Amino acid sequence: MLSNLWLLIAIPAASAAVLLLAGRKADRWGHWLGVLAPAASFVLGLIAFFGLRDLPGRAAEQTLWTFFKSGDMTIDFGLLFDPLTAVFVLLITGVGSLIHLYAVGYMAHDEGRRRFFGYFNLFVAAMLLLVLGNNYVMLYLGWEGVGLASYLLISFWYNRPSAATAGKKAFLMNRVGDAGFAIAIFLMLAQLGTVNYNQVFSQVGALTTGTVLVLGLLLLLGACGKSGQFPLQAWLPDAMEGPTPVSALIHAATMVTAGVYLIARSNPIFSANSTLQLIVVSVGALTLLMGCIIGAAKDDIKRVLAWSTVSQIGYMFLGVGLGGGAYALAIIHLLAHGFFKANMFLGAGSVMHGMQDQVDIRRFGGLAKYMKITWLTFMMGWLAIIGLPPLSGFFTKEPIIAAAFEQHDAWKSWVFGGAALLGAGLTAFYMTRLFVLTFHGPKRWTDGQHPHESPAVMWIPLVLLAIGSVVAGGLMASPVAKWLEPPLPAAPAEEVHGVLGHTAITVLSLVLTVLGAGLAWALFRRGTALEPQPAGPVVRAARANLYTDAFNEAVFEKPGSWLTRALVYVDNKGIDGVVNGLAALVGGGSGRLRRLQTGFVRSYALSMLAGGVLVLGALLAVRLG
Amino acid sequence: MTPMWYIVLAAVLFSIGAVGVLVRRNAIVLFMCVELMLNAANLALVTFSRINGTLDGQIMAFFAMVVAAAEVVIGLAIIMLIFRTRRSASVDDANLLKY
Amino acid sequence: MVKLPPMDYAAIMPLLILFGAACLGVLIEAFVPRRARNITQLLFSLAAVIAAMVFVVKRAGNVTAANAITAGGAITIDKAALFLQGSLLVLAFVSLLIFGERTLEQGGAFVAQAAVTVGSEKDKEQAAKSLGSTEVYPLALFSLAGMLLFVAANDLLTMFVALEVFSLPLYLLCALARRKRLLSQEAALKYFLLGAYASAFFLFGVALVYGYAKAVDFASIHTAAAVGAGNITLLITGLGLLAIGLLFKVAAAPFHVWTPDVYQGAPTPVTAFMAACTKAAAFGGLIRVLYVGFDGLGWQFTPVLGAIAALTVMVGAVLAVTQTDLKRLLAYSSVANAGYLLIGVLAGGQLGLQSVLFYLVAYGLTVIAAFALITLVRDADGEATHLSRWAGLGARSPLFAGIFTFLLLAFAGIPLTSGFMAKLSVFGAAVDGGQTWLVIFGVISSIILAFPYLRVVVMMWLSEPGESTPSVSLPGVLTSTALGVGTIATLVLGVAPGLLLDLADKAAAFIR
Amino acid sequence: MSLSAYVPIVGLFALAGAFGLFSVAAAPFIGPRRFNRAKLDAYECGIEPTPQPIGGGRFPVKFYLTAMLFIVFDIEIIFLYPWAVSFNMLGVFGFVEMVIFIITVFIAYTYVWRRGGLDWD
Repeated sequence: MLSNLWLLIAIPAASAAVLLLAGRKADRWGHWLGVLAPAASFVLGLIAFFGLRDLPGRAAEQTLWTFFKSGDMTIDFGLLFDPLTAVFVLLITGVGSLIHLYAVGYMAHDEGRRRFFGYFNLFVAAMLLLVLGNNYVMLYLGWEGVGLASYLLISFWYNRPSAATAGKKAFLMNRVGDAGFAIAIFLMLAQLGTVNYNQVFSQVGALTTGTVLVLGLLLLLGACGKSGQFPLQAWLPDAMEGPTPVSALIHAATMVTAGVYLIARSNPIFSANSTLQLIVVSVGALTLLMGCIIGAAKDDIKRVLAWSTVSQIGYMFLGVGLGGGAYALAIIHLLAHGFFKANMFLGAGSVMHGMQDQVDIRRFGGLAKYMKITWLTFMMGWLAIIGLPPLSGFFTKEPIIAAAFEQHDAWKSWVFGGAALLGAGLTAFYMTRLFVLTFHGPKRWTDGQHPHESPAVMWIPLVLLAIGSVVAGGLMASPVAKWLEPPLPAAPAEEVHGVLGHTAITVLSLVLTVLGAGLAWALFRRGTALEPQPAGPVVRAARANLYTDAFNEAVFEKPGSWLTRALVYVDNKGIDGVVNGLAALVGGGSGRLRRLQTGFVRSYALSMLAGGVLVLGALLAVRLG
Repeated sequence: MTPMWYIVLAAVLFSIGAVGVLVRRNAIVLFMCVELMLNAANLALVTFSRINGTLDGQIMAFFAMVVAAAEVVIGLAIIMLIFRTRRSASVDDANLLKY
Repeated sequence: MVKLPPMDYAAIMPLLILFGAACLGVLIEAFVPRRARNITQLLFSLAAVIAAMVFVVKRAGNVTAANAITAGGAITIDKAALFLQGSLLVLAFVSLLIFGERTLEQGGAFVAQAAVTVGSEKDKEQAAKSLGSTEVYPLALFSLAGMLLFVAANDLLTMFVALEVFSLPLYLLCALARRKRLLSQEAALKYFLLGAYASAFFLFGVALVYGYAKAVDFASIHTAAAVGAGNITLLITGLGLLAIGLLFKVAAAPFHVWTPDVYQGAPTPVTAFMAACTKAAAFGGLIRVLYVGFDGLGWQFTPVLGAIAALTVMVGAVLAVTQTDLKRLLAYSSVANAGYLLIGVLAGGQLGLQSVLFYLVAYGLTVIAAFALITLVRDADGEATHLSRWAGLGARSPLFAGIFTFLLLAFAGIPLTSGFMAKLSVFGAAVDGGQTWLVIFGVISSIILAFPYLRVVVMMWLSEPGESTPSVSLPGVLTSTALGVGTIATLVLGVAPGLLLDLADKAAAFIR
Repeated sequence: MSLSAYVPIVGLFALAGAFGLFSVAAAPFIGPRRFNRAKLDAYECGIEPTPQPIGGGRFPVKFYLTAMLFIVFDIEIIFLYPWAVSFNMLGVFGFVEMVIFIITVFIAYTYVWRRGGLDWD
């Protein structure tokens, strides 16, 4: 298998081609082909994975053909299968297959199901290309491919204007990041003459500090765009306009983690410059807090999950920014997150499926009784993300928090460790709020709702993912860390003693988690005040609710909502403002400039003559000067 | 009188033609200005031929004249086409394509 | 007694074939009965292009530094010239297919008698049922032959004559649209007046260079510039004037002003031909002048041309943003692409030349396919090119909307399309050649340019088709072939560009 | 004879020139300015560029056509004349080239003839 790596990509790509070109004839069986393709890739990926274990050097590299050759610069269409790639391939195809299976049920009533699976397989192929390439241009190919597929899938329901707008926003913000990445590639070509991973990494030492910094910042810009990190985070929550399986696969489990992959893959570049690492860590810490706080104030179930994704990826950025052994920690958290976040998104989809596409958590409540499987699986995801032992989040998030404390500078330990710790508490709060408002407390449904459990094709993937959410962290944490070095650097032998001991951190984070979860449980057990209650006969209950309300508002909601509002304001006005402002500038400039094209042939001649005089003048000036 | 003055004359004629294109409205006059520029170039070619002491420049002027004649024919055809449609030879009236 | 200068007939055979075929085409026009003319002319011109191609390929095998310059030193058939000639022939072949399309509209895209007054009774009759013009084939062949000569010219006089030979038929072709004749005539007038204006600058430049170098062949200019005797201002002014003429043809800002008007007004098949072939020919000539004749002045023209390239990419991209007509949008995109090509030209060296050669072919094929597709979207008044009319096309005709989306993605430089490889190679060469600042302009410009393309895509797929959404006509064999060739080439050159890049690499050498 | 006798004449010339310059230079400052469209236009002779009524007056294309044909066929002489002058030196190769040249001209001629370009009515 290791000599036929291209099959991994070719199978979903071929399936996508068939699905998109076959026409209506394929409507009847198309979705099953769509499920089979990633499953086949998963099996092949497993075979390759086991093959890799016994391979000396633990990396298989192959060149399919020379993509591009000019002068002494060669760019190959080459694939690389090493431990880092292997875990990504298994995550993409494994979780991907389950989500494909789920989508068979979720999209059953949609006319465009075949087209949907076509795009979905296209995404899997592009994502595999992204992680399998052996050089940055291949990575870029996959990078653009997943961007395209994600754009197509976000605006899949294109007759919703919000979906179309969200698709556009995602495309534009991603282009900003992509431009940074593209310039980084040109910089590599100019400075090193190669884009091959091994060759680039072996020559990093020869670059000046400034070059490494610029290169790293450009790569970071690309990573932030794709992974929804500050300051390019705004598109990700909007991207939830797409079908829920898309949110689960692309905007939770795989594509948005491509930024983490990029940084982890480029670890020799990032490790070479401490300023660069500090910037990555800052981005991660800032984003993770921002995600938590905004997530706490949202009422749309998918948006809460989206902000939580932003925040969790913030943890991963924190990890890759810390460097050393924390690279592996970030990847392990990424894997675990892939499981529990996909699980929760699919759970949210299942809830929406049963509640006639309602997404407002204020309109849920008490669903535990009606959707037992969804409730149980979602609970596993919830417990995993808040990091309750022995579920997987505990084993993967905890070490990152600990690593954030284990730094040489005390202030760094306090700032970044503190942010990570605070984030853990906030995560517990908003995730509990989401869980409680959805599944417990009084029913706050709109009229005519008859919640029901989803069909087996949907809950089977849920159950499998829930099992993953429970056990993945504990089982994977230490073997995967070993498995990943190299290519990722090993933890340094000498232990750095941070400002807090390891046990203290664990205890602190658990206490904060329980506090956050308990507070949320207490506040939202009886529903939420923002929703007018159905006029019930029990006045006492209503009163109690009012009491909760006042407490809620005075103690938490007011200050919280101010902060949130401020953040949302910065988010909308600041970042969007820059994007929109630039667009307006270009558009306005264009609108003015096009008036110069008057349609009069004589003014055209004037422009030519003026240009000619300038050219002559400049040529002579260069001559004389 | 050095031949260089002829070059100056050619440059002056060329500039008159180049500016003429900008200030005139009649398509045919515009076109005559372009022809003036071409002929200024011819004058320059012939003069340089004289200065350089080679005949190449004169031959080139021949070619330039033939090309100019071909251009005249094409140009007249197009201008007539427009004139018949619009009853106007003013280039400012042909102004549908813009922005 | 004057002897016949040595003539390498094998080398100039493609030129002879095309000029001969064009003359014969005129005779066909005179003697073959009207009904049979179109098919005769079409097959005859395609055959001529193929025959010329055969000789180009044959010649490519045994070209050396010794046998490149021929015809009394007027023509250089070196490898770069052969590559450009071959590319021009391929691009022209595909465009000629669109010229020949007759199923979309009876009598094709061209008017039979352009002289008939617009709006008269006779004109309406003609629009309804005439057989259309067949003079377009010999005109296109003359133009093509001129282009082949232009890229192989070894002196400035030959270049000037070739420039006119390929421009004059184009002026006429622009005026021949069957529909929207006022626009077409206006486009022809503007193109003609400005083109003649630009060529006058070129000729005066030739005169000044002749005055300095005492000859106009590139080798002598190179030597004279290297010696540096005499009044060098003459040489530099001459170069500047030559550059105006050439930059006009490549449509670089601020000499691009004609492009949007002419692209919009001209019959779409002609626009396709111009966008692909004129661009290739003009860049071929520009590179030859700069790097064969004036390479000694490189440090002087590089900053000036760099400024023009930066201006061009920005002007093209920014103005494309607010366009509402598809042909005009593609015209501005063509301006921006001229800028990217200029960046490649300035990169210089083997790499820069190779990247420009590759770019010309890749862009040409994509742009022909795009214009071929524009000919398909029609309503009662002919092509519906206003952007708003394309709203909801994805629902009407997913296949064609899909192809157009793909082509737009190629223009935007999305990976796995030829557009990406072309931009990558040009920008890579520029970085290698120390022109990083231009690459930054180029990347910014391509980001801006992605926006109007995206607008079209959004328009097609994400709006509901309205009452006024035109139908997409089913193309005949000819347009389908052109469209297919363009699209497949865009894909193939994006996935495996190696073949053509190797060829361009081998061809990237001029012989002085 | 002394040149000094001419000094007054030079002075007179200078005075005349100064007066002329002064008049021209002062006119824009002193004189009233009343512009109209015709005054602002560049002076042009030849065909009136402004639109004429459609169908107002006949427009004889035939003359233009004849003129164009004349230009095209007349310009050939530019190549024929030098060839004729140096016929002896150019020999057979010159002769063959001229024959080919004449043939191409005849192709154009045939086209014009067949398409009715030479018919007056």
